[in-house]
Amino acid sequence: MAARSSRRRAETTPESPPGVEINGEQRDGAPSGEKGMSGADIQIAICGSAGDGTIAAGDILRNAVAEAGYKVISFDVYPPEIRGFGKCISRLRITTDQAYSLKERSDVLLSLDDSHTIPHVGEVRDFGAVICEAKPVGHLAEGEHLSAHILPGQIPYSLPIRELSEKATGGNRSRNIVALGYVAGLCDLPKAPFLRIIESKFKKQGPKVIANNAAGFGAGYEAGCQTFKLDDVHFAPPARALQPGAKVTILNGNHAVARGCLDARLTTFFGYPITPATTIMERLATELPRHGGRLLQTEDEISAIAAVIGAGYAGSRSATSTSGPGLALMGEMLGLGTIAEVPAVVFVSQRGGPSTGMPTKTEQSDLNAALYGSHGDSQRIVIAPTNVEGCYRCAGKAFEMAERYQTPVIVLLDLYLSNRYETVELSASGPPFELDANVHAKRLKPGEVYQRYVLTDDWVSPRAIPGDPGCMHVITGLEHNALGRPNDSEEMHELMSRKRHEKLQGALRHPDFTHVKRFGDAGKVEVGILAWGSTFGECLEAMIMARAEGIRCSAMKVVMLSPLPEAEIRAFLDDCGAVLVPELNYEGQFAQLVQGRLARPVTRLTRVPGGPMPVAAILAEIRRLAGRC
Amino acid sequence: MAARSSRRRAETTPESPPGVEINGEQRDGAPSGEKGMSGADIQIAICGSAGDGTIAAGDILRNAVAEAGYKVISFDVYPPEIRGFGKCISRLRITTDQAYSLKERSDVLLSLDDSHTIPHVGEVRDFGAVICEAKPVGHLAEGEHLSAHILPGQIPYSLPIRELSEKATGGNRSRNIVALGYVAGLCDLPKAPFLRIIESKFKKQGPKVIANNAAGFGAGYEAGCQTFKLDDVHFAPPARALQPGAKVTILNGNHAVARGCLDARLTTFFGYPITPATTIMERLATELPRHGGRLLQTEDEISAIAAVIGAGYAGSRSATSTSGPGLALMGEMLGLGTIAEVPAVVFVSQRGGPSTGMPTKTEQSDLNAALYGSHGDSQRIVIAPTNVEGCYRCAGKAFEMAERYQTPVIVLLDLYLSNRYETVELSASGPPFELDANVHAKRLKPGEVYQRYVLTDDWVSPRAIPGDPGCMHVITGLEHNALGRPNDSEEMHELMSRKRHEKLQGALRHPDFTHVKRFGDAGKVEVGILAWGSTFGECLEAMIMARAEGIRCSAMKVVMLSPLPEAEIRAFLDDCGAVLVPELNYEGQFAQLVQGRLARPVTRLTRVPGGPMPVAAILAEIRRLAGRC
Amino acid sequence: MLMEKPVYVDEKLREVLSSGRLEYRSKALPTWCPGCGYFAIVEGVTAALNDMKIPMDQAVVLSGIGCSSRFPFFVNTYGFHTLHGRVLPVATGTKVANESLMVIAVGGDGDGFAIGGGHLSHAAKRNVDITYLLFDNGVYGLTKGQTSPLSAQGFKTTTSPYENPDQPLNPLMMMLSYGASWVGQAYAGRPDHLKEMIAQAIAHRGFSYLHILSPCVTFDKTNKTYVNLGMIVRDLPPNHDPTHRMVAMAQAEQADAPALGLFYQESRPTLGDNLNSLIAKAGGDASAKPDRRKGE
Amino acid sequence: MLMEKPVYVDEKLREVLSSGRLEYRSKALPTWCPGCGYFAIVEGVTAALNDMKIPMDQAVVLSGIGCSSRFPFFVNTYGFHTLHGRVLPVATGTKVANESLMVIAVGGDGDGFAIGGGHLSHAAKRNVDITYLLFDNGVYGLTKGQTSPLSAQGFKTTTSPYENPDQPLNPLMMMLSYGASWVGQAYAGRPDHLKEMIAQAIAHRGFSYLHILSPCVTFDKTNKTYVNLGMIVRDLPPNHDPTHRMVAMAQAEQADAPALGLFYQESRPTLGDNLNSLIAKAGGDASAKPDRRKGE
Ligand SMILES: Cc1ncc(C[n+]2csc(CCOP(=O)(O)OP(=O)(O)O)c2C)c(N)n1
Ligand SMILES: Cc1ncc(C[n+]2csc(CCOP(=O)(O)OP(=O)(O)O)c2C)c(N)n1
Ligand code: SF4
Ligand code: SF4
Ligand SMILES: [Mg+2]
Ligand SMILES: [Mg+2]
Repeated sequence: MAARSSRRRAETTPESPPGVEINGEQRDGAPSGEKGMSGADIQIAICGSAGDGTIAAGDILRNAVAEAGYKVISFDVYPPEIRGFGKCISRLRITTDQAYSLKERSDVLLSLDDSHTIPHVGEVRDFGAVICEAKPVGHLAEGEHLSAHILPGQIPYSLPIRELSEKATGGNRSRNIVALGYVAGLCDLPKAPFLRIIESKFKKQGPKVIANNAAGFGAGYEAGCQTFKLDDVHFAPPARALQPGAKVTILNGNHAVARGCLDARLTTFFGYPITPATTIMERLATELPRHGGRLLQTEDEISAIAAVIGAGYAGSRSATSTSGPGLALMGEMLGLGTIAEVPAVVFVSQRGGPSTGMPTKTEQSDLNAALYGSHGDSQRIVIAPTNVEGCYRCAGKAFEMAERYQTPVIVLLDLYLSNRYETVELSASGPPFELDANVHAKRLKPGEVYQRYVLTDDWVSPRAIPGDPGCMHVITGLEHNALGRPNDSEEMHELMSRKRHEKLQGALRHPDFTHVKRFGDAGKVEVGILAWGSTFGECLEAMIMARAEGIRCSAMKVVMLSPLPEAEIRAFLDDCGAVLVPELNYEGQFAQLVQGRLARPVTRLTRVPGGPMPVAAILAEIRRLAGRC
Repeated sequence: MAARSSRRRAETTPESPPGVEINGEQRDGAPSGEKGMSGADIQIAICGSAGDGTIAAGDILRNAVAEAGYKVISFDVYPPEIRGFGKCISRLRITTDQAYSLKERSDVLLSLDDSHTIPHVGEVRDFGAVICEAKPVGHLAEGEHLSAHILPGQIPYSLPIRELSEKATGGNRSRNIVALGYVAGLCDLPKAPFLRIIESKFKKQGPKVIANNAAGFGAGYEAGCQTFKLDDVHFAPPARALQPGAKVTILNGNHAVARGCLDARLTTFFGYPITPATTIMERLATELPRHGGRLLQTEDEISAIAAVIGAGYAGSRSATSTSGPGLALMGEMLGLGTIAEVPAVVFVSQRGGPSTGMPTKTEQSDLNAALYGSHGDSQRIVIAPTNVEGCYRCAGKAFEMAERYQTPVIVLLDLYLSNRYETVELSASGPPFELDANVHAKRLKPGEVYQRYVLTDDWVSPRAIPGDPGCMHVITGLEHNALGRPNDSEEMHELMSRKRHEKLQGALRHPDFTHVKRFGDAGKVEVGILAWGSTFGECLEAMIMARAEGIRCSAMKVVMLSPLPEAEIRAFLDDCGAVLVPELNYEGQFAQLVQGRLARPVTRLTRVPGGPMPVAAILAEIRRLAGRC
Repeated sequence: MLMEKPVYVDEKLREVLSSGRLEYRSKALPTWCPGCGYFAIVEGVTAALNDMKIPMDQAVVLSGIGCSSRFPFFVNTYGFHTLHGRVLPVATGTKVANESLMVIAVGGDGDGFAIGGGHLSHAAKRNVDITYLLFDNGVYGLTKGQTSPLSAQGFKTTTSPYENPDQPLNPLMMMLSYGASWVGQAYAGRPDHLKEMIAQAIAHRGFSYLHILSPCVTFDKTNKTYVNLGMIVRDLPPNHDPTHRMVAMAQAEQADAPALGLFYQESRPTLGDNLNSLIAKAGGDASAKPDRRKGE
Repeated sequence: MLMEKPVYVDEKLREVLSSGRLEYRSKALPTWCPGCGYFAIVEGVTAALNDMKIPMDQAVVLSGIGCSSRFPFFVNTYGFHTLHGRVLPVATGTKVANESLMVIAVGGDGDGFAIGGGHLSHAAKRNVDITYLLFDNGVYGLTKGQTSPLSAQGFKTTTSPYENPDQPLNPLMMMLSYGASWVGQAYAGRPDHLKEMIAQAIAHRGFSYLHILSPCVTFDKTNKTYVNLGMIVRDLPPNHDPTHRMVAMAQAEQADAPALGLFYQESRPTLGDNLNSLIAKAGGDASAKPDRRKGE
């Protein structure tokens, strides 16, 4: 079943010990922000039902190639039902240099269940490989076998998977492993990393299961090696060696968030399950107590954010995670955090909306709710990573910002980023986060009264917490004066509204954080792409293609969404003949934000497919805007 | 106490029977949209504590002058505490033609408590009248008597209020009435309407109380008549007679909403108390059962909107009322209404935010929450009346729209509009609302399956409700197909997202509704004012003043905020040299919306004083934009 | 009652086909895992509706979110799959809007006692005339196996991997303390009794709360399994007097030996009765419904 | 207990001034109406804190929104005036963050049993080690007199102008059914007993629920008045055994003759204990608190 295998996977993902630094702020940190796709670049898709071990095969493949030194980006698609025989697809793009997104076309498609796979044959490129069972059980009507659906130009490989499995292991429970071995052999991948991963993955099930799976893998591998191979299915050897002391690990976005939290020394977590955010809490439920922290599953999302605010008030680094429906419920309490100036971190992994919507599909439609989902002038910080490493970074930085600016911080992910796996390089030095909570520790002079909201140069007031000697004060959701006493005079409300607004501007200069970043051509360009969140990977791919076609083009990612780095974006707009804003929602929420702030027109590219933005759609728009069509 | 006197007032406001039409769509309906302030225009402020009967005196004055045929706009300021001896001010502007807002300067200030009144002396204009007790009880230190604070140019009147009261009534409980009589006499107002209102107001307390108050009023009136009067305190006789059959009534915004609901045949109401929306529910708690309807106070706002959605699903015209904090809690359920396409009406009276904020102060800072306060692409209709008559109109029209476009509709008011009284003219013909719920009543052919979300030309699907024979179907917050069955395919989600978006566009042409309206100079102007909600009155006043100074100027009110009438606004922008957007919030939420949609710059004028936008501030900006300073 | 007498498949099939209750099943196939206790509940509800001859277009089945809450899609009545935790207030609105509808609310233990917990006492106290069927599998099914407020102490789940240290809530005591006017318990593994209880709950005028123990075969292999529940459920004592709240409380207190049957029942005015009497006091006409239909 | 012996004002004043408990009063003057029962509660809390010698900077008083919830402004401890209905989850977060703080949550009947009702059972069941003082005036005070879930049947308010047709909830039965580990009741008109109960509630290790009957002199002239309550409150029977839940339930059932005193008390691990034991199971170090203070 999807559920159980996903949990099992979570437990066995190899991980370095916490406290290890991830190298470089963003993998795309080169000055030009871009590199050629030299070396290997192959995408493998495995399709079947959860009962076929589809996701498990993808998981082994992902980990083995990472161990072998390749870079991976991968994303699994699950059925929406609990019941475990719906269609699963695991797609992996394996490269020498880290890629930014999956490719639209796969190079290899492995079928573990032809009926599920048939509709996907079209995604294999010309001269790509389509691999299926040579000897299906029972009689298949015409058209039910995959081979009948392979397109001209695609290369069919068929293999007696079941037979090999039975021969090697005495049963057919290892069909997925046999087939995986075949793919590995066909692609000339080294065998050893696979065997290591198989061993660790099946350790709990004992030596017999390990041996069986190893034998199955071996049988498949051999068959693969012996097959006549087309050149372009081969892998080049990994181009880059790891930094000394560095360690490569594979994480998905949610795991990276959990790791970021732990490395930033989260001490309390309160949450309520909801797809696709649940795995953040699940990971922390295991890990946080190991680090001496406390996690509580609350009765709902309102209590979760309320407890985070209560814990933040008491000086704890605290967070919660949720998706759109939970975020909608948190609006009122987040507003309290804003006015009472309490730090809080909320990880929101978006899914298809509105309402319950499409819980197992991705979307970027909760930006409005993140920015504006509380009543009143309730400014807060909103940041959105664009890749898995960014999830780690943003998670840790969110705590810094929440405490430094004394405000709720929302970190916006989406299902595509939460569940997408990428190789991440870890260095051996400490975590790149400031651990100082920046609370007030000054002793009061005799007779001095502590002023919680005293006005200062940067509009941030020194914060005392319960237990601090003599600093007793009351915080409140009512408008108040410097002491925290209710005060609704015109002057006080104008002043305190200003304080809450101004202090957040500091976040635009928050140190060691990439607020925005431009890639591609420098200076004047024909087309600029302005994007946020998980979709930025597809934008980069499209930009690279457009440049290859001779279009002057660059792309800017905006990680800091509130407060918005207006100056940087305006400068970018000044450089661009036209500006394209691709995002996964219907009305163009980010475009609306940018236009609203800058009063400058951008071109919206909005799609709600439930999956990633098609690179082709971005490219088509770039061409159109550059007048090349 | 503020509370009790406010309830008493509610009970005695004279009202015509339900089902009476209000004359003309908007009082500012003349083609030019503007009229000269010919005839009377006088503003009276009464200041004291709730214990002094301040609000009660204002209430009698308001009703009496309306009965005498004048137009009134008035707004009371209460203390934030429950405990009833804080400062109260009742301000009334009495005119021949309906005014758009209060004036910054009052013509007459009546003090019932000098310590409360002293800080307000400055608001009286030059040669305005300041009236106070001539013979205060006990010894007053220097500076404690109002007369010591009167400014040069203001005209002091002092009167032995207490003495007169004791003489006329044998006690001093009628001090407020005596003083009111004095004001009426001073201003040459007719006596009879006051006596009628006093009679009806004190009817419950028996003939003795009526007689006492009448005597007190008479004594004050006589004293007023005998006082030497400055010319400009006089009232001109009412300039306009009522239409035949029409009836003038005085309503505040919340009462007008309740009346609109009743006239639109609301059948169920679910709500939770919150300032300043509570009086809508309180009024309906009395009235709705009289009309055969059902009102339930729920356990919280989530249940209130949930029950409205449940009732709307069952075919009931249903509504709730709340303020910002409640709206923040309703976001998730409103999103369900959007995707399941269930009609629902939510009246939101805004107050100072964020969070609990300033519950007894006004603000326009919940626009963002109204537009965007749900996760996902959850479009809905948002409308905002600009005056009391508009409250009535929008309330009734909200039900039409909710049912016609099958969606939640938010009607945005604010404290200043909810609590502000205006004279409203009622005609004798029926209520101007469509009562047809527009539900599906077609019988299915044998074998035909009812498709709840079938696609149609206007994207609105015929709606069946439980109990309809044979039309069984399930509605859901999940993405679904035409039958309502869960379906999260790419095509279906793109299609249904489009359906939900497109059908709302129909609301931009909704019949008999003023979506936007332009006032002042036609054609090209130097400065245009674009505004929404209660602030529009101040904008009109400022526009009139600017035109009087020779600045070409016009003002557009936007009643329909979502979907936004972009074409009309763009055309207006085309005509304006500069566009000013005054609103009562810190960041300029409406300006952000307009810029976001049109990508055209506007000038923000944002203030959060907790009270109305100062006309002088708008005028100053107009002058600046017109280059006149 | 504990032992169902065995039936032969074709005999059963004939009975089912001729019973008419299949008309109450929608054409949608349940999305539940094979073996899930919920199949028995959909059986029970359709059978009860059929036995009671309730017209399908007069019935509304509403739910929250969860595996259990997929329920409305599988019955051929009007239905509303609402939000997680909000079925009771939505159902209240539906019933207030149209008293003549037969309203059933369904949901899971998380839906009802975690996020929806704030609505329980109010629906019960107001005596809204609806039937609430709570599917208690002691776990969050749809989100793949987290702890619920009714999870057993010591249960290991993805969110309590070391163990659930908390004692579960006692739903029956709670509903009794709220003043629910009908409180009963059934078990998905005893389908005939379940159907019987569903019918009784529907027949009761006022708020009926039926707690249904049901195994989640996918995420709970230790506590609420068929085997486990089969061993620990018992019948209420034969002399149980359902008119005494404290007697019912005492039975409910023994949460580790769940008793099946009707714990408590009382008759008092429903919310609908009360709202009608307010209309009468106000001098309004409760029956006056504006006709708001467009003619064809 | 019913009759307090009369005291002379200056004698009382001398006692108050020398007691030291004024230090626990903040400088802010309560905004309540003269005669409101809440004055007695602030007296009771400050006196109890003083008697128990609880350091002011180790105490946190949190509240929701309502007249009652203005409370934190009037005591000289750390305080948090949160949101309507949310005091319990916020207080839970504060306590989990720092076990060594003494945490008191206060709020009104609407705050606790209407909008906040969903949190009650969970705070009780988890046995969060905080004290919850519920001020029951049977009405919404701050919003000027609407019906609350604890309003008497028949009560006329601005939102039930014809009468409240609903029976009130029974808060004590509810808290007992949730598994609250300390449940008691007091009355603002009996200040000495009130103070005594507050002290006991604070001293209890685990979740203590103290229900405090208190008149709203402004919006309730009929039900919970001093006169009325003075006549109907009674003491728990002298032989009342607070270790038996069902005995406590039976006492709580008689809601129209409210009994004052300790209904029930049990000792079981607190949420803090449980979270610490999870850390132990996971091999973590519960005492390891990262020092996150900037040096001066
Ligand atoms: C506001 C919100 N929070 C969380 C979720 C995610 N969610 C869906 S179902 C569910 C719990 C299901 O458990 P239960 O109610 O016991 O039903 P079961 O699946 O066990 O039948 C959760 C947490 C949601 N849909 N909405
Ligand atoms: C979300 C939200 N809804 C409504 C309100 C308005 N409100 C403030 S206090 C209150 C009720 C007060 O009653 P109670 O809790 O009994 O306290 P009391 O004033 O009687 O002490 C309400 C409805 C609010 N502040 N926030
Ligand atoms: S996950 Fe559990 S509750 Fe859900 S359908 Fe499967 S067995 Fe039933
Ligand atoms: S309104 Fe009632 S509860 Fe509030 S302060 Fe006044 S008397 Fe007390
Ligand atoms: Mg469950
Ligand atoms: Mg109260």
